[in-house]
Amino acid sequence: MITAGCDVGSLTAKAVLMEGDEIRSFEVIRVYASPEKSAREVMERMLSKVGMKFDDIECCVGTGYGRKHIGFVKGVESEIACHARGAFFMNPNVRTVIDIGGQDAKAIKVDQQGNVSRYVYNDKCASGTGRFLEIIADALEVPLEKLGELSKKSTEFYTLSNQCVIFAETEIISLVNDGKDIPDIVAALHRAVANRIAALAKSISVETEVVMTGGVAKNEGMFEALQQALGVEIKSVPQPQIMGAIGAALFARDLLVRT
Amino acid sequence: MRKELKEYKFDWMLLSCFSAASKLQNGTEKEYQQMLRYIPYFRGVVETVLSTGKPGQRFIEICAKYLDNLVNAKERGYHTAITTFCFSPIIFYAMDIMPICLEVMSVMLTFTYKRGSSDFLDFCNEVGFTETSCSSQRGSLGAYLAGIGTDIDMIVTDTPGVCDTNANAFAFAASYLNKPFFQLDMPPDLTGNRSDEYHREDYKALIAFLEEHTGKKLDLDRLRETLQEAEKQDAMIAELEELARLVPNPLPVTYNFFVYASRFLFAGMPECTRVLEAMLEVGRKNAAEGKSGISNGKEKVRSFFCYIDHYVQSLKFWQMLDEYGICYQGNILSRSWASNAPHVKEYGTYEAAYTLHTDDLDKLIGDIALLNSRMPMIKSIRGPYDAPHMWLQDTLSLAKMYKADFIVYNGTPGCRNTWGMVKLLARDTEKAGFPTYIMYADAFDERVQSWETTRDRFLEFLTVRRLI
Amino acid sequence: MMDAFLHAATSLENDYVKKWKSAGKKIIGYTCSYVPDEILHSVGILPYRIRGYGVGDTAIGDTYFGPFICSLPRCMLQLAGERKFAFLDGIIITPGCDSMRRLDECWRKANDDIQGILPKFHFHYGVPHKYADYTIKWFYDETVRFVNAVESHFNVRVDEEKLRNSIRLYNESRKMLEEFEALRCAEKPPFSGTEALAVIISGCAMPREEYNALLKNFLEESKALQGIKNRIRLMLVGSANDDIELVRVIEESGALVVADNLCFGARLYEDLVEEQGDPVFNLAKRYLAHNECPRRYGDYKKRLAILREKAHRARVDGVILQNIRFCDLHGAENGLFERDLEKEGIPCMRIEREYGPLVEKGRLKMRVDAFVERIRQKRREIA
Amino acid sequence: MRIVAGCDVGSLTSKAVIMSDGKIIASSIIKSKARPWESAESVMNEALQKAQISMNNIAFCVGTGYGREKIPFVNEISSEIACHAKAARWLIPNARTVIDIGGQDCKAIKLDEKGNMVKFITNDKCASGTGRFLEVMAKVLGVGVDQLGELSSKSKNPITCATACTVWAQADVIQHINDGVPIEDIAAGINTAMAARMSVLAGNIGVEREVCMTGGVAKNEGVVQALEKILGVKIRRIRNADPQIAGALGAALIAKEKLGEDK
Ligand SMILES: Nc1ncnc2c1ncn2[C@@H]1O[C@H](COP(=O)(O)OP(=O)(O)O)[C@@H](O)[C@H]1O
Ligand SMILES: Nc1ncnc2c1ncn2[C@@H]1O[C@H](COP(=O)(O)OP(=O)(O)O)[C@@H](O)[C@H]1O
Ligand code: SF4
Ligand code: SF4
Ligand code: SF4
Repeated sequence: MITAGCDVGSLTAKAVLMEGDEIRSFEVIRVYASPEKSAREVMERMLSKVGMKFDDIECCVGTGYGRKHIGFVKGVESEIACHARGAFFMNPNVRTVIDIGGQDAKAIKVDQQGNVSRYVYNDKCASGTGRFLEIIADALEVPLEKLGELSKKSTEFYTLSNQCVIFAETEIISLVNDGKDIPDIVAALHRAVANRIAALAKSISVETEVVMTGGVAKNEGMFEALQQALGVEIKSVPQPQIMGAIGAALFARDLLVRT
Repeated sequence: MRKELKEYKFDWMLLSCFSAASKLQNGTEKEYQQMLRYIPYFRGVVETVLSTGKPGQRFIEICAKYLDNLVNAKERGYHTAITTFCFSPIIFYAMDIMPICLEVMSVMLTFTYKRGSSDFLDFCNEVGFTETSCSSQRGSLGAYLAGIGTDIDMIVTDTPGVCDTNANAFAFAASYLNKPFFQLDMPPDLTGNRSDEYHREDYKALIAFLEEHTGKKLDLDRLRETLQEAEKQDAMIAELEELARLVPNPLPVTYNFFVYASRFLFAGMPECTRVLEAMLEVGRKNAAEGKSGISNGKEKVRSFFCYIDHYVQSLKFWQMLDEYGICYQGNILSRSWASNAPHVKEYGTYEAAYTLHTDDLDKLIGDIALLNSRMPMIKSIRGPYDAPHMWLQDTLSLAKMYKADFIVYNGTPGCRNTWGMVKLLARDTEKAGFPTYIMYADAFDERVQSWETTRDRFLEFLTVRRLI
Repeated sequence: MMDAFLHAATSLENDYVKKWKSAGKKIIGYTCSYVPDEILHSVGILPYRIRGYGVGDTAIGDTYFGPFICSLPRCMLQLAGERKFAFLDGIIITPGCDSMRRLDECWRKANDDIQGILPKFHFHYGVPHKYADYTIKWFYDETVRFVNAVESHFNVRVDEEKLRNSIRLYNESRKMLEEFEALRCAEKPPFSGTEALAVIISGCAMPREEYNALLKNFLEESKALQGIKNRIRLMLVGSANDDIELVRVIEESGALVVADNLCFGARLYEDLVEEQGDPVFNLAKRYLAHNECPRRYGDYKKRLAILREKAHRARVDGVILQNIRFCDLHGAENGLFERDLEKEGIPCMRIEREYGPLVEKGRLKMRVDAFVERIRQKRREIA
Repeated sequence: MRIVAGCDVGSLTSKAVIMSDGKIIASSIIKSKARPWESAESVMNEALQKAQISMNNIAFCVGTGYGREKIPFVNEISSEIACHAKAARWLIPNARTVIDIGGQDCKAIKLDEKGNMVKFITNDKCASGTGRFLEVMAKVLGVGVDQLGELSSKSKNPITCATACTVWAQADVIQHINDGVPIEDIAAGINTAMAARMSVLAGNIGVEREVCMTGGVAKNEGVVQALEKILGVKIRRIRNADPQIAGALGAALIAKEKLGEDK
């Protein structure tokens, strides 16, 4: 049984190909303005990695921000359900999934069967999302992928408390202006975001085991900071960014079995 | 504020729309279509409301009537008072004062204009009011602050002790417009002798204030008449609430709104009674046939709202509920706390309810004071949310009794009061087995969260939690 | 001496608190200035004003409060969650404003998750929003209920004579603070607004006897000082503030804060308590009457008159009207103050800020600078 | 006649203006660098080069902007608000209201007939009324900020833009794009939202004619026109200089005053 999941997010599009319980191929790309185009592109690249064609896929499910606009999928599922499903597939002991993507952060509680029992999104303010980290990385002129590494070198403790992404940018620039070290600033940034997300997760109470998914999980600095803020260990999963797409591929399997 | 808005009296504009809408049903189909073209945005609301038949028709009529009374209040010799939705208008009607209920006016604005009340919301900020305060008063208040509404004689509120942002809006208006102001203050406890006495004394002070500013004495016989009508209405509301317990619920999703809006506008007046009568007719008929009130006849899930509805965008929120077969089991603000209300009987919470003794003139003031202290919000939001008769207890008992499958919170970001404790409430209701959804939208201002996002997130909740 | 005040103003568990605790005595915290200190004082309990000072992040606060809530109570909850108030034996929450009143529930519920952060004694003090015979009666009954609760929980007895003594002691303090106020608005104030705030805050955080002694010395020493001159004289009005840093930032721009109308500020000590008659009743009357904050709806004119009078007495050049974001009470009233004071030719500047670490120093400074420039320009015009 | 200069170091852009004989002889705008002194040096050098003079030729220089305290070469500093007020009078002599929308904040300033600052207000907590908001949105739409104005002039049916927050508004805009809403309608919605926020500030101080707009966003006709519509007054267009350099221009004018060459 060959199924696929296609997750068109706000910043990246992800595709996963599964054969039975095995992940055969996956791909992550930056999104284009049109979700349809992002979806096609990521699928094609993912398929070409293993030399397969679109027709080889028996069923494909879409998820993510742009899911309503992907023409070729047989069904759609919400990101919440997909991230929970993907995480549960990777680690059946998971009870709390924290997904931080580009546009939003979510805390999801999963029961023993892998069903979602409660979830929350980040509050009205957008700080605490991947986008926030990107804007700041941009302002600091450091590559996004380096944030985690940089924060490890931090020696001094600052507090950032500006809620607003845009104003935080100003605040951070003024820290730079004051001659503060970039690693310390990055570490402070991670703590600020992590605290915000910890508050989110704790408001629905955190049960172990905890798994972090979404692109931001690739940032070790954030991973660490979140662990600190939650006060519990976070289990890592390989390729956290594609968890939603894995979930979607699993839903595709259900769909296939049902029909 | 845009210049063109200042050119007309805003309440007169509303009246034109509503009175046009109230005449629709009597014309031919062609006239109907013709008329709708004049009120392009309002159309969605009008069609939704009128599609419910006689109750909707009567509802629109009383809205028009209310606006007509308001616009012409001065000419007809009435005094005018700006007041809030959780203030029972009975006392005003008994004293020839036209109550101008800001929240209802704000809803009407969101119904009629594409931009809703946003210009007026912003105008409040221009004159120094905070943009973080609740949009439900701010919407129409802006028009009064701008001086484009009916002349105001006084400002009266009863939300101190319950909701700051609400009370503060009235206090601000009084200072800004330099008008007489009276506050009924609510002690943190609802029940008990101390609270009863406080409510009574405070209410007497209110009457003294109203007498002073109208130059008329309160006529107890007239008050009795109005209260007798209110008593009749309470009985009818109790019957409607009883009907809502049935599975499927025979009442259409819009009825809750009709009930409480009619009460806020015309409690104790025959206008309200007429709407209730029409609703009962439909409800009884549906119930007898075992029919659901949902348009396509299929009730899939039952929702209970622990706060308010979502008014922006032509009632699309209710259309969505109807479309997905989501039965609307009312909200915390739509319940009556008369002692004959079904939930009061069911749970025996008589001390938290009120009883009218219209045969005893001496008791009238005390009764109406108590009635007022049991108005929506005033009743269950004043103390800690988990105290007896407060938010949690009311939410859970109503959700249970009306067999709701899930609970929804919707408010406005200005609602410090509920936002301060809704996370705690949601934990408890979840624990009690009700999936609970917290909406981040603003009930009156689409600019806070677009309708598309509101809808998508709501439907996502229903799917993820496997409710539909 | 100033050091003692600065210390008390910039720490929660200060040396006085530590000393008090190590003597095995009790401390009760409260959130709002409607609580009669004297009652606690008379039974040997230290009344302590709960603050939000020194918070880093507000993850705990945000867990329970919703997103649209004033940061002051959120910071308080944060500190409670971090066990920074572990020295409190009791707390009193008043429905000062909606954000603050929800601290009651949020603190209790946080205690389910972070055990032991809620003192055993907690009391909800129902303060009316207006002043009338029947509201004083309510407040009196509430105060009696409070007395009973303290008596039974701490196994003490509120003795009438002792209570009278406490009232006298606090009145003494109030009289000294009046003197202090006079010095502060003098032509050449002997201390800065930053220091003044430290003095005032200290009063909420140390035993009254020690406070009075410190204050006495302070006043004497101050009288001998040269005094600060040639500064733009400002009055600070609006939301509660217990952060002396805020005043410091304002004063860095060549201004001097010579008057205030703040909850942690001059409002605390105005009006004496009557010493004749039923002490509990007198306390109820004074506390309900004195505190002119916008939660008393409909009394705007009275408050405007107070501001006007203060502005003249202290010869202020301008007024900074600040409010914490989501504080509608002060925010809206500031709008009215601005309208009415500007009409009388008193320059005003409104700002909205966040309570907590002063991260927006740059933005704040830019505006104070511009405000000071505006006033200087006006002065040049006149000259 | 001595040469004066103004240097405005903002957190996003830095500007310099050099004046002589009451005329602008050179100006320059650069993206701010990590350190304010670097930005200042660099923008000043660029302007000096254009004017073909050196720092020694400058008799007095005033600094402003967020980084004003860290500019090494200035003789004095001044707040941006005062600078914008000063510049506005130079640009539009009868200006009584100045609306300045820059990258991270916006201000409304009221002047008396002599050009003294009577009142001012700046936006506070939320960034959704700033130039940065427009930049973020333009990026989402895949157009330049300088195209927003023109685009919106073509709109027939502007969207209602959720304005509570820049980042959330962005999410909304993406959704509209996905739903196939024409981008001119989105652009118009964005500009109108921006104007609506600004009009509240302006309303706060009370708008009096002439109204002049400074800051980078003044170059966005869409916002300017929407603002005119909401406020119901004409906004005088600045033709004699780039509105974006107003802060630095004001600083230079203050420098001139300091030299005593004015008044
Ligand atoms: N290699 C990386 N290192 C650190 N952070 C990353 C990396 N790749 C992506 N991110 C973070 O992940 C976010 C995107 O997350 P993703 O889950 O792909 O979002 P969405 O599903 O909304 O498109 C980015 O905003 C960025 O903060
Ligand atoms: N050519 C242009 N057309 C339209 N808008 C522009 C243009 N150039 C800049 N802007 C707007 O101006 C803003 C920057 O304004 P600016 O006054 O330079 O800000 P600051 O002084 O705060 O750095 C940008 O965010 C952008 O929205
Ligand atoms: S403060 Fe900033 S991040 Fe927060 S809501 Fe506003 S624009 Fe968004
Ligand atoms: S300002 Fe008023 S309500 Fe707030 S803490 Fe002070 S006294 Fe209490
Ligand atoms: S600052 Fe305002 S909102 Fe905050 S606690 Fe005080 S009165 Fe309440």
